Amino acid sequence: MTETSHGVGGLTFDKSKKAWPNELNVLFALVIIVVIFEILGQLLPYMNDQSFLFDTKDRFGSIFNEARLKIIILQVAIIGIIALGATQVIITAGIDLSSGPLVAATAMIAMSFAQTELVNGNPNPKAIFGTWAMDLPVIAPIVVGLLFGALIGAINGTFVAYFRIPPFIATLGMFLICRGIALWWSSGRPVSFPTESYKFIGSGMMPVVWFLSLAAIFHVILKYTVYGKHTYAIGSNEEAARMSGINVKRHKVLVYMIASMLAAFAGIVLSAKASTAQAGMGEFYELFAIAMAVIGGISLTGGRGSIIGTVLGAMVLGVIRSGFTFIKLDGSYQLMAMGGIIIAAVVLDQFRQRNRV
Amino acid sequence: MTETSHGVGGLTFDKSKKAWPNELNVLFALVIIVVIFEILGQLLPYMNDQSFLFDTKDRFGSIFNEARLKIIILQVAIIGIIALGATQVIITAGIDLSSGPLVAATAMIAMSFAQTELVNGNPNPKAIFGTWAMDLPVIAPIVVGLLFGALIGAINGTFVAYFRIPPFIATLGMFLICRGIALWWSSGRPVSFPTESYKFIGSGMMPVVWFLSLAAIFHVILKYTVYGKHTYAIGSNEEAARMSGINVKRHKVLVYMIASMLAAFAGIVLSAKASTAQAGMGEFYELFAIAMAVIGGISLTGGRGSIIGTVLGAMVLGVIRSGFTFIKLDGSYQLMAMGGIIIAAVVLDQFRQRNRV
Amino acid sequence: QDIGATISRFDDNWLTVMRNGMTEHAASIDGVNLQMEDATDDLAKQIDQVKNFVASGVDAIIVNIVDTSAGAAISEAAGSTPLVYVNRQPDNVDSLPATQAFVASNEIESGTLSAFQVCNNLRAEGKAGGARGYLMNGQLSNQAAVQRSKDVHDVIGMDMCSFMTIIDEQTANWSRDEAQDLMTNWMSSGEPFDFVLANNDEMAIGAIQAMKAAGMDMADVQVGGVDASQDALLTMQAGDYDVTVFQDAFGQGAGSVDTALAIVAGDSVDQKVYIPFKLVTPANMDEFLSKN
Amino acid sequence: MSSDLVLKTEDLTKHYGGVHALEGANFEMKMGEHIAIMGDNGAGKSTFVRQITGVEQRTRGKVYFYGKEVNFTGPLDAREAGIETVFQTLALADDLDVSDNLFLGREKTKWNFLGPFRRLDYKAMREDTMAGLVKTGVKIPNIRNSIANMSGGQRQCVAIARTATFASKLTIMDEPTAALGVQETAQVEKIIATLKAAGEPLILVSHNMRQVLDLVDRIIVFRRGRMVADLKVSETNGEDVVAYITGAKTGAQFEGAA
Amino acid sequence: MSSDLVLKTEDLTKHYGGVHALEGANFEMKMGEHIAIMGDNGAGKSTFVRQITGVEQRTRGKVYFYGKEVNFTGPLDAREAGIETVFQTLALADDLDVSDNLFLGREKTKWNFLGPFRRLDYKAMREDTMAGLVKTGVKIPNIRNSIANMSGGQRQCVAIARTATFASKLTIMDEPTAALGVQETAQVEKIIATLKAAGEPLILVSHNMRQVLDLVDRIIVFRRGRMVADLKVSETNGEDVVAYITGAKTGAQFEGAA
Ligand SMILES: Nc1ncnc2c1ncn2[C@@H]1O[C@H](COP(=O)(O)OP(=O)(O)OP(=O)(O)O)[C@@H](O)[C@H]1O
Ligand SMILES: Nc1ncnc2c1ncn2[C@@H]1O[C@H](COP(=O)(O)OP(=O)(O)OP(=O)(O)O)[C@@H](O)[C@H]1O
Ligand SMILES: [Mg+2]
Ligand SMILES: [Mg+2]
Repeated sequence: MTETSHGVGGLTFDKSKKAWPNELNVLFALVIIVVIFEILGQLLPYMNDQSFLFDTKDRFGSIFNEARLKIIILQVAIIGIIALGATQVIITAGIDLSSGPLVAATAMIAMSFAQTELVNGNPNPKAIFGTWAMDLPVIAPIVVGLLFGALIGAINGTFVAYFRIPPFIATLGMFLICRGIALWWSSGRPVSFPTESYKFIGSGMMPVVWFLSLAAIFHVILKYTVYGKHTYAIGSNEEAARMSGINVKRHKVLVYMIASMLAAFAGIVLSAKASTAQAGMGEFYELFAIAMAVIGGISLTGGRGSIIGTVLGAMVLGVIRSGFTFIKLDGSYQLMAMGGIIIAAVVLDQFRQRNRV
Repeated sequence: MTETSHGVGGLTFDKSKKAWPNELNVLFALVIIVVIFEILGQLLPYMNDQSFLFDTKDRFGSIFNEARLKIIILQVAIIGIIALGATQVIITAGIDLSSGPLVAATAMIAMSFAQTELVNGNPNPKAIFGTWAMDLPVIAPIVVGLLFGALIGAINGTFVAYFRIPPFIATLGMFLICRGIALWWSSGRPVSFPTESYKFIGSGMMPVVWFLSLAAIFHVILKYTVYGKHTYAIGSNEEAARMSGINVKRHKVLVYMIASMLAAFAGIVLSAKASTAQAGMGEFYELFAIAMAVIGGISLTGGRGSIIGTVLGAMVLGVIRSGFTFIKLDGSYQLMAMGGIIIAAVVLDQFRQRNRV
Repeated sequence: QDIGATISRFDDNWLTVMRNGMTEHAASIDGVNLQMEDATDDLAKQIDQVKNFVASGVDAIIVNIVDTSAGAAISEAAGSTPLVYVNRQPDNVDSLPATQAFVASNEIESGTLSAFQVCNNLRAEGKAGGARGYLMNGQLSNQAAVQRSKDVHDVIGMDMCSFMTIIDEQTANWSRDEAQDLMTNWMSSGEPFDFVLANNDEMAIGAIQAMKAAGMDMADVQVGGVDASQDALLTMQAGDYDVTVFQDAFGQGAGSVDTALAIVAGDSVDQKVYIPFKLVTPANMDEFLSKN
Repeated sequence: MSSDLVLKTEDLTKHYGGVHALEGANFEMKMGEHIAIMGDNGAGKSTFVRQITGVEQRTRGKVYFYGKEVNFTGPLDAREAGIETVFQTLALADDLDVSDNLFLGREKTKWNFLGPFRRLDYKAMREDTMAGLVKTGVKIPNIRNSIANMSGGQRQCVAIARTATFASKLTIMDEPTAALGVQETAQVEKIIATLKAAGEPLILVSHNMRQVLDLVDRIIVFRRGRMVADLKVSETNGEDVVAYITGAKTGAQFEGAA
Repeated sequence: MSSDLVLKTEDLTKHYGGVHALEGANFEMKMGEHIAIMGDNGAGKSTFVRQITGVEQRTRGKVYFYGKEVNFTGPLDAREAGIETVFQTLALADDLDVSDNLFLGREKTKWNFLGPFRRLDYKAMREDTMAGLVKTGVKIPNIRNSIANMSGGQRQCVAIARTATFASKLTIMDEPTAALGVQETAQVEKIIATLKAAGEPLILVSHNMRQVLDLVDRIIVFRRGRMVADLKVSETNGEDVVAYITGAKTGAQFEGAA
């Protein structure tokens, strides 16, 4: 870079003092939390010097405890997919509460088109459609699920953009509607027994593959495309974006559609992973998706945030969960400790970036 | 008012065209919803021309169906108390997610100090403390509960104001912590059998009395005191408030404390009403409290909103719930319809106030 | 030995009793370390919890499954680590590997027992000519709730009880306080009714509180629920509550720990242990007063 | 209507609730003309600009642009019709950097077949940004800094550079030099003079008498929401204009207006 | 240190990351003096103001106020010490109305024993607001309208009225007349003249040469974050000052500064 590419003179500008990217703080918090668990593993008397991340017992023939590394990210991958959409919505200064119930509704609907004909050699006992919907190619449930997500997202977006309903209310309404749909579909009974090809979508580390590839795609889109730039502009100053000639309404609809399609996809992966779909799935997912984004440094007033931050935010939650199981913390304490650590992670972040009081 | 009290000349100002207060729109939405239920009562074949609000069957010797009027507001009174606090927090551009779990935690704690000595003539089987904590005067559990609320609120406020943690995260952390406390207290076992004087706090229409008196008090406080003015100023432009010499941090702590004390009080009333305290109480209360405020016309970006609006927002939710039971709507449809109506109520509101596109 | 347990939700009353049964029993055995996780009714979370246990290298896992149709996914997640299902019967019960077992009850019994007893009581009161009432559902997404409500409809579908009609059924989400409001809403329509059936005790108690607040005489209404919680039994003792159903929570919890330890030790165990429900009425309630 | 009019308004009126911010403005602007709008604070100047550019919907009245009646539903419409505006509020996105703001809404892109996901050409935009800023004479040490961190004058220069960078059929500037320093003001006045030379029409809202008398052909004065004077610069002077602004005088054709 | 100094800074410096917005400013102000600060956009004038008023924490340097070293942790401290400031960003709460903004942070109240819940005296505040606005000469048709709906000049006048209404030991105005009309500017200049007559010290940041030469005693020029000149108005003129601003000249005592 030449000097001129940075500015047009005036004050002294010391390029060596680069702004410290927000994401580094989150990474830093993540490392600290891991270290704390490692130390606890050594210190706590009943832990017998176990290691959190390393394969000290030689169970995997590797330096790392591979099972742990996998589960850390696997358990946040599905909510993480939702968080990718939440990130985009929040950057526009919106919020999407409907994603949790949308996961459930999509899971129910998609699963109904992913039914296998025979279960242990007997006819499928749960199919909610006739035999025509049995053993369909795996693309069918995916397409149906994503279309459903797109529809819900389009409705959310239309209410927010064209009817100017506060996103909190529009998506809270949709939250209830989607929960209702999930309960009404098959009258609250779970839908199970998908085809093998459908199961594959959520099997093993597939959720992680989906999460990370989608994260990479949306990272590029937000940073390097017009879509991304307009998303940030709208969240930064909607009126200015409008005055600058951005079609704010249409853009918002697009953002909400993408977010809902991501949530719908999360529903598909989730039901494939669990091999069943039930109406109660996805409870609180919307909150945790938002939490991932916020831990990752997003601002709920819009205009700021990044996919990398959100991925790191997801990792923080994943490490916390695994860590608690590791140190054998009892469930009711887990909640308290989780709450404390989430706050602490962000406190850490704040301390590192206070340049202006 | 004289002309000069309105302005210092310049343009023509037509005083007859008063700004239409936001709250009127909400009232309007409320009336429409009531009318719809009345009409449905006449139209739906299985309803046998029942009236939603009027005493057509002459059961109360009154023009209104008094039982219905009472339950409409009774069932939202407790969440309404929380919503009064949520309103104040949201006016400062904050959000408080911890109120639902705080209700549960406070209920458990307060109830432990409200135990009666004898149940059906036998010793109380659930008391978690010894006999010293039996048959205490009713002020004891109230004070303990409110102090607990004040503590949680002070922590929330400190994190938000002094550590500059986004309110969403600070209170989400507190959400988990309070849920944890509720589960940990008495190891998750319900605490029941309060004294008669404690029960009285939540008996009959008492919750409504609390709700409306607190609403009146906070209406006055927000409109006519320095506290209220600073609350609006901070939400409107925090930087400006700071530059104008408002002690923004201290004020925020106060706001969060008041909000949490209101939630704690809601927990006390709830446990008195149900004569039991359980760890699962108050689920989703925070969301519905926020929804009441938002239906009442508050803006989540701060600076705007009113207690009257929130009370009307609460009434909208109360009418919807009663209305659904009235027309015997099935559970899964109820959720969908509730979602639809919440959105519709706000759409109506928007249509009536679009003066500037 | 380290045992990891995942419970569908910590804030459920009955499951809490079961959970405490597990904890106390485990504490009474030397060298057993029990670690409890809350699945918060989230199936995916539960599967991940099982995997987390495996990653931590526990010796056995106890699962109170969120969704009985996800047995296959849970069983697979456990791999070769011994696993015991407790309280709820997974759908893959017939194809469990040798390292897995279950100690559970058959949910179909509970709602049926309660509703049938209410039916009998109504007949005894001479209301066989026609009785009307309300049904309170638990959380609509919960399998036990769906099953218990279905049981009620099945009972009413029988010739013997077909005199009963449900005026309306709605959810009160397992909660006492919501049940109070729902009952009050129902009563505000002014329709006379003879019975209230609820998917659990908490909702039944809430309904009773609302009816008493409205000045109704509890002798005129038959109220049936499920769980036989302590609060319920004391309400029954006070003469307000008519029918509930007992399921040995404490015993199931303790039993699951024993079974898990037996599998770890390589002992031969019964892979399926069914625990029956028992009907509780004022006549026999004293037996149960101190049990749950 | 004669088509040598760039802009014409008939009875253009805007009320905000009871506030009559703009009353019956009849305005005409010929090809190539530079017109200044002056008036007290709160006289309705910016309101007039907002009605023309579709930022708000007028209470009543008509607007003709190049002879055709127009009803812009938003600023996007106005821009597409060829009106470039520097708003008094500047309309900048605080979290974005200088070049993002300069090209907001008409980014330079590559791979356009990707629709909304087409790629931004950051390099080209940064280079053009430099060029645009040099024109306004402003100094900005680091154009990658977000606009929120810019000084008042720097912000204003970014908004001006944005307008000056794109060709238009009509340029509107609402107090463009209010926050500018001596040198920067001179530069912006040079930009305006260049527009004049190129025959591009311009509406300039300004409180700076010297500037107005130097730069434009005609001065329109607003008072209390009404047009009260329409003066040729060649036939007026500072005191005269001030007399109209303060209300000591009212233009002949506007008698009874205010 | 001699106590006839109102304000003194030593090596006052502020860096924003790599941007050196203010470098080693040594500033002195005597009792009753009116001082103007001039300089290009982005020269660091507002940054200087923000350091003095505690809005930001300085990178290094010292500030003395009436002879005592001060370390304001926020604008509240500065105000309590007696510094009244009109910031360039105005610092107004958009959703509140005019009189709320005027009295923001020091409301007139009744029943003060109620602490934070003491009652607002709306009536008294509205009356004083009227009086304050009249001083600035601005016209506002309805003072109960929220500030968001005010024109640029009206907003600025509210901010000025706020400062002018309260007595202070030092008044700082950062480009107070930038958005004001001819009449309103004259009024504000009158307010400043009144302060001068009363012996109250003032720092005026402005780009308006005529105004500065008319009103103040001394002119400080900033360039590229540094003080480059300290001129007595009686010994200088417009061209001279511009020469310092543009860098054609640098004050003797500041050689090598920029
Ligand atoms: N928070 C910040 N972060 C980074 N740079 C900043 C920040 N605040 C100000 N600056 C930079 O510091 C320099 C000085 O800004 P300042 O606001 O003091 O200028 P000024 O002299 O008041 O200009 P103007 O006349 O335009 O108001 C500018 O280049 C500006 O971009
Ligand atoms: N949205 C609104 N609601 C109510 N009143 C408004 C609104 N917008 C502007 N006004 C009022 O309309 C009048 C005209 O405002 P306008 O912004 O057009 O003034 P202006 O001539 O541009 O003044 P300035 O020179 O200060 O920029 C002002 O009195 C202002 O208070
Ligand atoms: Mg203007
Ligand atoms: Mg400045």
